[in-house]
Amino acid sequence: MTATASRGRKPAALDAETAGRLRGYLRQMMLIRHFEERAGEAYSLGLIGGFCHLYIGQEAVAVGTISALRDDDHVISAYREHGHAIARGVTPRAVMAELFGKATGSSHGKGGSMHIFDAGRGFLGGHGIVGSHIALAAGHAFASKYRGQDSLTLCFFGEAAANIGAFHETLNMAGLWKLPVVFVCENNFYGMGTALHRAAAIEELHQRAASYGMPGQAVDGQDVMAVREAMDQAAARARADGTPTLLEIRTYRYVGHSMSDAVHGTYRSKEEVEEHKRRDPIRLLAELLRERAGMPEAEVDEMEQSVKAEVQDAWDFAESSPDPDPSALYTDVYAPEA
Amino acid sequence: MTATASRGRKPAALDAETAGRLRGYLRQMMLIRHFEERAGEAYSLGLIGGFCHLYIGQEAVAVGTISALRDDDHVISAYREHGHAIARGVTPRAVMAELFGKATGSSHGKGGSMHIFDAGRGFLGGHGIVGSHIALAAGHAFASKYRGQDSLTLCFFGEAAANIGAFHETLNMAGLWKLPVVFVCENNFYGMGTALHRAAAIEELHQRAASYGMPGQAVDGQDVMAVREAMDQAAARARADGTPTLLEIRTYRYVGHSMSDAVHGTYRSKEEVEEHKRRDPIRLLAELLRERAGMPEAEVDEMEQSVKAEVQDAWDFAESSPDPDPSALYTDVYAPEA
Amino acid sequence: MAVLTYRDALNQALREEMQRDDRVFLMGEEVAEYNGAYKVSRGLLDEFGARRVVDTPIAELGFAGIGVGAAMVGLRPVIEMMTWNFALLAIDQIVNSAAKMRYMSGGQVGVPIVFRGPGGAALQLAAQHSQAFESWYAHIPGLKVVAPATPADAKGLLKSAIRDDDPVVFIEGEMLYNLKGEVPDGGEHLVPIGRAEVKRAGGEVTLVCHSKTVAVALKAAEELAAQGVDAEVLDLRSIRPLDEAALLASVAKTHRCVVVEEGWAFAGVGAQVVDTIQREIFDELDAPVLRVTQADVPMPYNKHLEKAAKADVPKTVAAARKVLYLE
Amino acid sequence: MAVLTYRDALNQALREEMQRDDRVFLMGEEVAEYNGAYKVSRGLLDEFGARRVVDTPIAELGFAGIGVGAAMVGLRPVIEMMTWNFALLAIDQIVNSAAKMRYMSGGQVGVPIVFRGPGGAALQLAAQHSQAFESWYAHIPGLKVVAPATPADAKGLLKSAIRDDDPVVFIEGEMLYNLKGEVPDGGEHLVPIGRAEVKRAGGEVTLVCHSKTVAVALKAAEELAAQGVDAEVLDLRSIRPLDEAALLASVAKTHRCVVVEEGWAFAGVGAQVVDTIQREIFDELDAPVLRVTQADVPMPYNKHLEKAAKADVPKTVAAARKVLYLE
Ligand SMILES: Cc1ncc(C[n+]2csc(CCOP(=O)(O)OP(=O)(O)O)c2C)c(N)n1
Ligand SMILES: Cc1ncc(C[n+]2csc(CCOP(=O)(O)OP(=O)(O)O)c2C)c(N)n1
Ligand SMILES: [Mg+2]
Ligand SMILES: [Mg+2]
Repeated sequence: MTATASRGRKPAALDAETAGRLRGYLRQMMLIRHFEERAGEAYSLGLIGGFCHLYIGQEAVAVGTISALRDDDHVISAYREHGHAIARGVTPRAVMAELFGKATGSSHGKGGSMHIFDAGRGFLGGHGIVGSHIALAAGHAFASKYRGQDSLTLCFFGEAAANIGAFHETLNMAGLWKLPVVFVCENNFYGMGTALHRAAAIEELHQRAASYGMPGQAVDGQDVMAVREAMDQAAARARADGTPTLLEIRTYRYVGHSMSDAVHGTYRSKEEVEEHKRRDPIRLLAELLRERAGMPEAEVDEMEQSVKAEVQDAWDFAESSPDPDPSALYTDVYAPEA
Repeated sequence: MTATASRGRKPAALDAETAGRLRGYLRQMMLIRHFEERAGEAYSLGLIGGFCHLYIGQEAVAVGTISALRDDDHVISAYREHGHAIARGVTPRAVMAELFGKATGSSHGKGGSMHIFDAGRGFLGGHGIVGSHIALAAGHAFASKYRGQDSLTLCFFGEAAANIGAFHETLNMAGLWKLPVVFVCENNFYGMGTALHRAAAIEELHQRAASYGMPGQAVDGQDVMAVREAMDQAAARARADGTPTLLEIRTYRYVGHSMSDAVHGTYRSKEEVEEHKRRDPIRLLAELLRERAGMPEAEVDEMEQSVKAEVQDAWDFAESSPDPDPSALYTDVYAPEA
Repeated sequence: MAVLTYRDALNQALREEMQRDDRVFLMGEEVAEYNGAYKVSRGLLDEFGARRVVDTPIAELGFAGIGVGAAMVGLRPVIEMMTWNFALLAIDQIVNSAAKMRYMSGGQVGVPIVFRGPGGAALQLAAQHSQAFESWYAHIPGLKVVAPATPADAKGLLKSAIRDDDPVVFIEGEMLYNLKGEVPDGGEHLVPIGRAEVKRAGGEVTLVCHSKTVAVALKAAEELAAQGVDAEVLDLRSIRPLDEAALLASVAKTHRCVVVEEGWAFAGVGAQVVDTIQREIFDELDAPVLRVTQADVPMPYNKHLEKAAKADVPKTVAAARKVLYLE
Repeated sequence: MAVLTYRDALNQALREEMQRDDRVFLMGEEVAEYNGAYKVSRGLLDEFGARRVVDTPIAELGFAGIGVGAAMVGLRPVIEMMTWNFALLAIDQIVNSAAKMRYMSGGQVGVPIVFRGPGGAALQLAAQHSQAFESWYAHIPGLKVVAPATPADAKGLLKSAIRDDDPVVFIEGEMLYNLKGEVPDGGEHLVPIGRAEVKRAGGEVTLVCHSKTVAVALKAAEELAAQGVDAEVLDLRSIRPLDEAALLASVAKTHRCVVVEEGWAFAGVGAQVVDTIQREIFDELDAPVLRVTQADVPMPYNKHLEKAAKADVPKTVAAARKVLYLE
């Protein structure tokens, strides 16, 4: 199960449905990319505070997996989750306003960048302790199964999280009890400044699935179709009988770990980053659509204008939104008295 | 690496050195067995309090592994550690006195059954939180390597501990850094009342070694020679370049989990226990010595008398020893002022 | 009213709430086939099946997190910690996930979960198995913390905890499981969280206690009565929220107070009790508030040392006499 | 005396102690090649190599345990927690292993280890990344807990902690790393653990503080001075052992006290300070001791809410005026 699913496809013309779908992915990926670029800008202007972890370079992972979900599924992520939230349909307005700490933000300004929640869309955070939300994901899946539903939970985490206890304990129980989770290990090869090979005793992390009696697979995370294909198979298994899957999706972040971390120069070279950018998931998909669905260049430009407008609208909305009322300090600690 | 090392041996006569060594093992195993039987008796008489976890049935694991050690190696265990301590040379007097809570006990009466320590013999506990001491073991091994020594650490834990985070985090670091630990997972097929297959997503626990880039092996734990052989190989790897090993040594406890747990009837049947007793490690070794070294029956009887006397002496010593002075309550919290 | 053990009172609470609400389930080590390490869940597997009574591997962090995750989407998990000593491994999920979720999601995601199990010292279990952590959990906004002393309170508080929409840390007394007491009949015996109870009325000194030290305080009050001192025994029952009104009312009446608790002294529950009293009714106090706690050492195994380490009746009587300036 | 930042003072302490004693090593996430998430370990990999400056995977429980294990056999590990929030995952090793080892081994096995890293809130890091846990660790016998406020104390206490034969929880102020101050020269600048320091002498009210709240208290004392009130600022520096003598001496002089701390109120460090004062010098107190703490809520992200949640100068001044019955 180690072969990436993208190999050996021939450059035949895409059918209309597929081409349409892929156009949708392209726009989403462009939206996420542009959103993150502007978030970075807002951070430098002091409009966003705290920690802010951008998703630039990894867009195909969020879009390729989340596009396979149903409304009744759940999504949960770590602190690098803006892209996952947007792919799940949380509005750029709600996400940007949260980053700005505003009352109109998805968590009403109390969560910030690391704690985006949208319960209505089944988007359950935004968590800041590495690995801990992996167990929460299994809990959501436990609840699906408990209720006799065939919904699943999609759980994103970084490759560095595969070395922490919560990963192991959770995957064991998920495998043992067949909990319908798709564990997506986004392997961007670094956890902060630590390269994968300096943190994990084996580099083929998907092989750890064998310890937990579940399928594991390495996937090319810059190829949105490959991601979607692997996700479809994993989702089918999860819905069929709860079988969880560990997908190790290989990708790369083009930016620093957080806003205070340099893009390159400390733990990775400029050349390495440039090398990875050559397989930019957005460009790859745009080229594919051009070659195999005859998408005109102008359409990409249009998409670009449209996502820019959408993000500008989110920015304006966030900027003009009010701060939470001072009384909000004391609410939401406990449920309101009945 | 899953084949147990005991297969395919022919019943040829043992050389004198081997026979002598095995006689030593036999006596040690008988000593541990008898010690534990008397500890159980003392517990029923109220001479021992708290939790008390006996090692009866598993003796070949302790003796087969610990016999391979050098004085400068370290041994660490969980709460079922009387046998490990005795095999390591902690005197039955010191262990029994500790169980009796006496000032002459190995931990001066402050530790009890779960916390036997004998720093002089490199026996570093006796720990009560499942899995946590696995990390301590890696720390001892880290220190060996730090100091440029080729000593190793032998770490005992139950199969149920292989599902907890500390196991995973530690084995990953041990594999990554090549820390000279022999991880001995004593698979007695139950963690309290929970059967292995109800707790672990895979039953071949030694396979988990693959996730950590280290060798793993299943071993017949009722065959002391097989245990010793696997241990020798693991020790050689550890001393050569620090390579850790995960040995899953399959054994069985003939008694309940602790003194309040019935031998059978709740989670395992009488038949199952009886079935396992047919491969009693002490009887197997005595038979082997009879068949292949011509050991006379009388010698076994003599050994039995001698271990009985030794344990009776330990009992008498423990019983007649004083309680710690009341002032001991306040010592050993911090190092004495310099 | 039936006479039940503390254990059976807890068992009844679990059973009734599971009958009442299918969203309630019990998860933990040995809770199902073994009927619980301390037999609190006896018979529940038979009655409710493996869907709702779930044995786990030894993985406190993981199954605590699974409980929190299930609660986030509307189930009402009861997570058994075999003892609270082991919950240190799960404390990240209790403090960083359960306690924070509602707040950091801006009120969107609540965590109606109960973490329960025995706390404090039993007999000769030594340093790693004899710890009382209620002050730790009570330090954390977002959590509620209760620690019942009687079968009636055990049942009534557990039912309230299960029905509560927020995470509740429910600390049982490891030495109390066999304690017998009257328990009001019927499925609606609810003891509200956040309400202390005067377990014995008196006028000259207030003995503040909870969980296992309630029996210590009652016994001390008897001895004090024999010495002519009329002590009131106030059982906090809930540590967070603390029933400040009941506490202050009692001390405003007696003007003297001793706090008796199982845990260590430094920043323990009693320290907060002292802080509250002196802040709110400084002028009512006729003597400093004194505290009886575990000796400031890890718990020793030897039974005499262990006894000397624990809060007990003689120490409580002595402290009460001291705040009354009787010695 | 050189002027150093708090960060560089810590760095010097590490460097000097590593030069002095080969048994000392530093381990944690990003401590080596990255020079530390907060750059406290800058240059140490270059100077001491990968044997003694060790980057770990994200595995707090595991590497804390490896540290404890190494200390048990005579090394002197310094384990960096990237922040104390993540140490909740390792707390079992700190509390159940490090703090208990000497006692439960009957004095045979000590654990000379330092766990260090930033604690408390920085700016807008929200609920999971803004917690002050000193009261938790100080609750535990077997641990020592220190929290320096100045570069000089940071250096002197870290050196003492590394030389100490027992486990020390060393909590740095995440907002203090850039703070500059004079630091005595030379490798033997040691600040003893367990000794508080009067950071400003005064006669009318004692402001008790530690770590980040020392600056708050000093600022408040200035404002109070402008209002004609002469405040003394007592920096605890060590939380466990607590310098009761210094505390009582100051309050016995001023007769009034306010405790200012970053953490939550319930059973916080201040509660223990209050307990100590009222128990020992009840009759010296002219007013109840008041406390300024974080609001009893998880930390919000929004900057205005966050500011309102924190202990600050106006709240401290107001509390001081209140114990002086000025309002
Ligand atoms: C338990 C814990 N330890 C440390 C941290 C600090 N930290 C935040 S992100 C991070 C790196 C995680 O890397 P990875 O899992 O690969 O995810 P990525 O950032 O690459 O998306 C670290 C060490 C934390 N948040 N939680
Ligand atoms: C973290 C933790 N959880 C639970 C317990 C309670 N407990 C003690 S022993 C045990 C079973 C361990 O089984 P295993 O590891 O197979 O070892 P065995 O007892 O069979 O030797 C449990 C659950 C504990 N001591 N620590
Ligand atoms: Mg990564
Ligand atoms: Mg077992």
